Amino acid sequence: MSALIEVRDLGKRFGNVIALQGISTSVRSGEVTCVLGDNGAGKSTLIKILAGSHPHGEGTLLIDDQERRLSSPREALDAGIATVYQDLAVVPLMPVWRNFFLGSEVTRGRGPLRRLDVARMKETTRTELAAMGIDLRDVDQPIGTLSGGERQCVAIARAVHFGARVLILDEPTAALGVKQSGVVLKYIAKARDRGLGVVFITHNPHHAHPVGDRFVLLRRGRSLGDFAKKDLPMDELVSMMAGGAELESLAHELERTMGTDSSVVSELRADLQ
Amino acid sequence: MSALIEVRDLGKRFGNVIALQGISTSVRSGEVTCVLGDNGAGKSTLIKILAGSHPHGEGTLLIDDQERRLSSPREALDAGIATVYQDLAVVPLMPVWRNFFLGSEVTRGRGPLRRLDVARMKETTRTELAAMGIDLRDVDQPIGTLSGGERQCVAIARAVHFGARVLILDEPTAALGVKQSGVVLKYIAKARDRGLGVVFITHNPHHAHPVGDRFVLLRRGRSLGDFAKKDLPMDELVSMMAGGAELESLAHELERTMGTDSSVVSELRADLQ
Amino acid sequence: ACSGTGKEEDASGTADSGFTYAVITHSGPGDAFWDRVKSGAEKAGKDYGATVEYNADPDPAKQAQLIDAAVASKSDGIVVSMANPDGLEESVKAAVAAGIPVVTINSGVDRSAEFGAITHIGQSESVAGEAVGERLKSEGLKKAICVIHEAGNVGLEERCKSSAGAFGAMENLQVDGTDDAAVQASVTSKLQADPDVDTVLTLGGQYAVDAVNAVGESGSDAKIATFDLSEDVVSNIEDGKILFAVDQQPYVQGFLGVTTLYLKSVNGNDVGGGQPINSGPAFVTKDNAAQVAEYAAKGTR
Amino acid sequence: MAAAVAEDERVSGSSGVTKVLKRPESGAMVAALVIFAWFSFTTDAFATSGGSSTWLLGSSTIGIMAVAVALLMIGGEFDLSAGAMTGFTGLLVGVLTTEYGLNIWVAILVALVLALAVGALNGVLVMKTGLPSFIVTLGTFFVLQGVDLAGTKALIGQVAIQGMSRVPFYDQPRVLFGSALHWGENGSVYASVFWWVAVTAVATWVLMRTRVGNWIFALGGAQGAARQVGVPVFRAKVGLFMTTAAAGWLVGMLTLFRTSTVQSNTGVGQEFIYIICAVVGGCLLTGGYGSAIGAAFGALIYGMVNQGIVYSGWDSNWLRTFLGAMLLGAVLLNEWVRRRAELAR
Amino acid sequence: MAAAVAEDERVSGSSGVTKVLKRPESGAMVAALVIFAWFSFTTDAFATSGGSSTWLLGSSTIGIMAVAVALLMIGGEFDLSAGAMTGFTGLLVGVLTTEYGLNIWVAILVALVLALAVGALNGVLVMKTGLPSFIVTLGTFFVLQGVDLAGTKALIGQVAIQGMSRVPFYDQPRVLFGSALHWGENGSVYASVFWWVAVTAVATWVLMRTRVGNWIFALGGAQGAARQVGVPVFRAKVGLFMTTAAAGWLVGMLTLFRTSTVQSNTGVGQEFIYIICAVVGGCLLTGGYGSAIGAAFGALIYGMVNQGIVYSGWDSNWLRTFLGAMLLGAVLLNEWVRRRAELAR
Ligand SMILES: Nc1ncnc2c1ncn2[C@@H]1O[C@H](COP(=O)(O)OP(=O)(O)OP(=O)(O)O)[C@@H](O)[C@H]1O
Ligand SMILES: Nc1ncnc2c1ncn2[C@@H]1O[C@H](COP(=O)(O)OP(=O)(O)OP(=O)(O)O)[C@@H](O)[C@H]1O
Ligand SMILES: [Mg+2]
Ligand SMILES: [Mg+2]
Repeated sequence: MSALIEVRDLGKRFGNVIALQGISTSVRSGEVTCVLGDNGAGKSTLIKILAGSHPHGEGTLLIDDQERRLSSPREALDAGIATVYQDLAVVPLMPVWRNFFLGSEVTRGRGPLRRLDVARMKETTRTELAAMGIDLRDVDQPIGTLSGGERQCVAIARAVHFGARVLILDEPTAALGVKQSGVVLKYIAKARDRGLGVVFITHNPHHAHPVGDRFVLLRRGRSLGDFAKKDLPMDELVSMMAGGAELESLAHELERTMGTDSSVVSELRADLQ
Repeated sequence: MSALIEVRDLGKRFGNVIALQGISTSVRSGEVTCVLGDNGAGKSTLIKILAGSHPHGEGTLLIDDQERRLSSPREALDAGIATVYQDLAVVPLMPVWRNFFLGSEVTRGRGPLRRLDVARMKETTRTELAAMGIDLRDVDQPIGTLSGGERQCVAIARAVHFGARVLILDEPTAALGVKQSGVVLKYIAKARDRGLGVVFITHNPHHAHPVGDRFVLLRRGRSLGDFAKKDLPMDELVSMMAGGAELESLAHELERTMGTDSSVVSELRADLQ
Repeated sequence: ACSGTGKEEDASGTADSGFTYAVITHSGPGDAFWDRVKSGAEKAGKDYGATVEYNADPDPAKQAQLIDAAVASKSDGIVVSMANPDGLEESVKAAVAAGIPVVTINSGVDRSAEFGAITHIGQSESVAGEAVGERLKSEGLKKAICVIHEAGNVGLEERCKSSAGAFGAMENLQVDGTDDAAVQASVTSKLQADPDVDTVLTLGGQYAVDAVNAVGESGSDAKIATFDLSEDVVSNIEDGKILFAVDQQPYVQGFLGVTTLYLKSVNGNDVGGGQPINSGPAFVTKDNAAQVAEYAAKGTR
Repeated sequence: MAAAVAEDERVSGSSGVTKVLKRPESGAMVAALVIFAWFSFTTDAFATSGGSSTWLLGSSTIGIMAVAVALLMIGGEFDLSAGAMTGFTGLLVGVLTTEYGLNIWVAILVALVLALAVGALNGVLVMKTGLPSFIVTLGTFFVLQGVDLAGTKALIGQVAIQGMSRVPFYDQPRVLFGSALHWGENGSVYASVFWWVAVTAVATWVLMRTRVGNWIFALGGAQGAARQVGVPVFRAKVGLFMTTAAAGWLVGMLTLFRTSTVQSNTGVGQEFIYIICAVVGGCLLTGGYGSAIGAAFGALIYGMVNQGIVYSGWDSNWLRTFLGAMLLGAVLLNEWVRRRAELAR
Repeated sequence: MAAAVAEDERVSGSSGVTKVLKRPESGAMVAALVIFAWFSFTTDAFATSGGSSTWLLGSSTIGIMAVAVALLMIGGEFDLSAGAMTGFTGLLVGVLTTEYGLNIWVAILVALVLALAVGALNGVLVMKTGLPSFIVTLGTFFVLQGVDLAGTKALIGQVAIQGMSRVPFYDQPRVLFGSALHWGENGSVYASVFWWVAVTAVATWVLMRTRVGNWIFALGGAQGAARQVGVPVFRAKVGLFMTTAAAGWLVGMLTLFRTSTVQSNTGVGQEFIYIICAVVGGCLLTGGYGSAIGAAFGALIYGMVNQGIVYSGWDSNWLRTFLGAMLLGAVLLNEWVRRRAELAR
């Protein structure tokens, strides 16, 4: 089966800052591609290119085997790519339900009487959020007054609701509690089962490994490789993410401060094995 | 030893939204108080009251056994309370080093010739960030162009650098990679050892348990209790955070989608035992 | 009503006659010429024990609204300056139809009778402009600039246009009248750029003083003439730095306007007998400057 | 977790009244009422049929522009050329008909097309160059102002249109733009008042009930985010600038056909009045928040104060001072009402 | 991880030149140069000693205000009363000395104190009410405008100060505010030019090298964040408004003592010119970004264009059109330079 999205030797620079260089990977239907890497490695930049938010610099971007250069998120959305941005892309002063449907509003009536179907949009927003375990007091409150995690859930619910063929999630679980994180992982699994291609960014190998099918590792803007799940067991993934040796020394240090029985340390140790 | 900060029956409402109600806890020198809870439980709101960013509604707030009502973050800072906000409190267009020292600038010279000690501030910024494992290309670049995690690290490094007696951290590790998270946990342990009182908010029980001394659990704006570490083993903490029964059913569901061998599921299961 | 803010020596005035007159002009805020019209009208009101309500707006649509407002509040008479008669036609006719006596002043002489006004007092800017143009020509001057301190003001444009008509080679110079530094700089620039210019005509006393500074600075020996008076203009005329000033006697226009209405109210008189009444123009030169200096200092000439 | 059907325990009761008072326009409404009451009691003529005609008329043209400018402002942009545009279109029709004998309807259409073109130019320049609209439209404002003055003078030799009423078919568009309904003793409701109401109604409908309205709020609130979720930012912004230009054209026609004249400086300096009215009506200067009704009420406040001062017979030298004090009072009241509503239980 | 001492591989080389070009004012500098070159070549008198005196003079008073307004704008606020303030202080000194015979130095001091008080009032109102400064200072602007006109009229019976030069000791402050250095054929550099340079230098120092400067950037960039890290937001903002008022006083004195007269509408309408100059000089309207030098260059551009058009002998009816086109050109060039610099390797 051919790839929904494929990138070859992709690069991007901001002024004299080289944010990405020589990245190659692909997103396939029914697969979850995890993008992993340190802070500032360039994950969000890669995602923004796929989502049409930044045009890419060098390299080629293929969508459905056609060479493309996305110049606006609208183009990406029209190609069936829905994205949850790390900075969430919400309009703080607007009510939750308007944010949820922004750019994809539901209308009824025709011609000059074509108008927003407010009741239906509110209802959908409420139920989609409730399904994620968020029961909002009022979908009419400005989204800027929601807590960080609540906002995150709105963004995820929106992308899942409108995601057609590819779903891109940039650190969706970062601000979330254990329960909500579980729900998001479930969503990812469901989307994959429905045949969507999913791109999932996270710092948490425990979140990445169970749902991921392939893993792209970035470091300082370069790719360390594109691995299939079978080639990359959990422990190897963890050590690659944290950079082996450094992690070892960190565990040492923490051991001194916290004692060997500390679970951070034992967790780290376990990961290193 | 008396508490650095003590709150009794604290409450806060925004218009007709009741964000907090009847919260009591304390922050002691050399102790880490963890605040845990679901998304939207009111953790950030509590923290903002302690940091002087919101005045509190009902209840009393004692700092050094004196009843206080903080009306500005300056007052909190002057009382030795440094905070890392979840939304980071940085000025996007300003260079990294100016953000780092904002409000506590280092100057040299006297009288009308008193001026910023730019070289020293830049140097300090660079070294403090390098100590967290962030090597910036250029401390002169606007902080708005940093990655989410890099920005988070700047905010943490700043609070640690200026923290005098109390250090408050609102989900500092959310956007961080494994390595940087470890560094932050180390910082927290170090600060505690130096005799600071630390308030630490996180969704990750694996981060909270090893460093925490007491645990405040919030749910829907109310306190579920204030526990000492010895009264709250890890597994109980996890199940309280996620709400026992719900977690159980989630594990079930995930098991169906991902198979029993999935590590998310086994992790959940382990936590539930 | 708190009219009569000008300095009045006789605070007593006459007993209140109970009349209210509206004076509505096309002045912009703070215009020195119209300030004297206002002073004249208010003095007349005080003398006759009548209330004078002065309002102004350079936009004909808004000026028309002010007339409508005077009709709605049942004024005993309206004094109006018609810089743009077309714009006021409807409102003035409505006022006349409502039985309110109307007197036109300053501009709009040729439409005054048609709209049903009792009479017209003063002459249009064009009469004064022509007189200035001819006088400059007779002084043997060759090339002039006319300094317009408010872009698109109908009255100012009219002054320049008719001066140019009578004079010949006259060019408009648009300046920013709210910034004296800019006025002075622009006039200096113009004089430097075109050394043939031997005459500067300004349209307000204030700008004549700026022009005096500019001429001094540019090293040109251009002559300066101006519309309207002020204390500083008079002293500059006495010093020979300004050739002459044309005085349309705005105070007279305001005073006579109200007087005409008052006579109509108390005695049914139609002053002027259907003919316009002239209020000027008078030229103030070195010869007669001393006589007007005192009044200019009081702000009544 | 089951959706909470019952009242959420974390929300204390909130009545319907506070909900209304929370709307952006609520403060302006209250302020308008207070000002109306004040002038009605202190002056004789203000609340009569004749008196109210004058301030309704004065408010109407400003109100139409204020509503359009409010839409633009909610969308995060300014248009400083809006005032000069009213003069430009009026002059254009005047020159084309009185000087060149063009059919009056054709002239009106030409003016509309040119206005839309200028609006589109504004929008395209803003979007393509990334310059703030404040600067771009200021440029257009200056250019238009010069064209109004020099162009008119060059073509007809004077700075005001004269003899408009002798143009053939003058009466036809006059019915649409310049006529009045008479009522009461000497009251007249001009066509512009009806246009004002219509424009406000349509703008409110668009803003609250259509997709485009949703986009406008998003554009002003967070343009980047709007772009990321696929709002056609470019088209929407250009459309907003064109709407403002069209409103300028409408007001130009209303002025021309009521007074039968336009001057080369008509509308200059008004651009800020429109912005003021929008802000008094509850729009945020930074965009993303506001309402069309609010802007209409802002214009009503401005119009009432302006005429009310005249009816009060206060010395016109102090006009600006009174105006400033009253506007400040109105926005303070406005803010106070909204805060109260937000803190209300 | 060791700090990277060697060149970071993720940064491609960047020269010193692009670093300079990245500054907010770079574009305005280039635009000023281009405009200077243009008028120098196309007109005879522009670059002569006499010619340059005039445009320096015209730029200087606007420049002083533009720099102060730029500081305020970087701090995230507007001051629309800045223009009227220049007239207010000038009139005050004129009235106090010519009419009430107050000692001229005392009068100057009284004017400064009153100006600062108005500035403080602006600041306190903005901070206490939470209203946008655009609206609050617009209110003060209207109030001042009325006071300028009606107050002057009531006190001295006319609308402009007369006979200032006969006031005792008039020559003393005149040396400070109104004198000129002569050079070249007929060039004169006025005191206001020196003041302009001094104000720009001090403002730049404050902005770039002091704590307060750091706060100003933060206030405009993210007031909430600034407050959270302990910046004294209230004091800093009020201080900024007082600075602008003080600049207004300075320009009032410069005008009064050079032309020996002030009129009641002096400065009205100038407030936007200041904002324009600041924006042309690279300040963001939304605050948080800009420079004092940039604003000074913005004023220089405005002054040069204004006078250059006169030197070119173009029909001055088109003045506004030329001005608009040139300003637009200048900001476009400005933007282009800055973008180039940002994309430069
Ligand atoms: N607009 C920009 N201008 C300049 N540099 C930028 C810009 N956007 C991103 N960068 C730089 O590119 C690098 C990659 O950023 P990116 O946001 O992609 O990192 P990330 O992998 O998502 O990190 P995190 O895990 O912390 O979110 C960062 O070092 C950042 O400083
Ligand atoms: N300014 C405000 N106006 C109205 N409601 C608010 C405001 N700030 C917070 N809230 C509400 O208060 C509740 C608590 O918010 P808070 O940010 O404290 O949650 P939190 O525990 O920090 O959640 P998270 O883990 O997602 O960050 C939320 O439901 C939010 O909607
Ligand atoms: Mg990222
Ligand atoms: Mg939070």
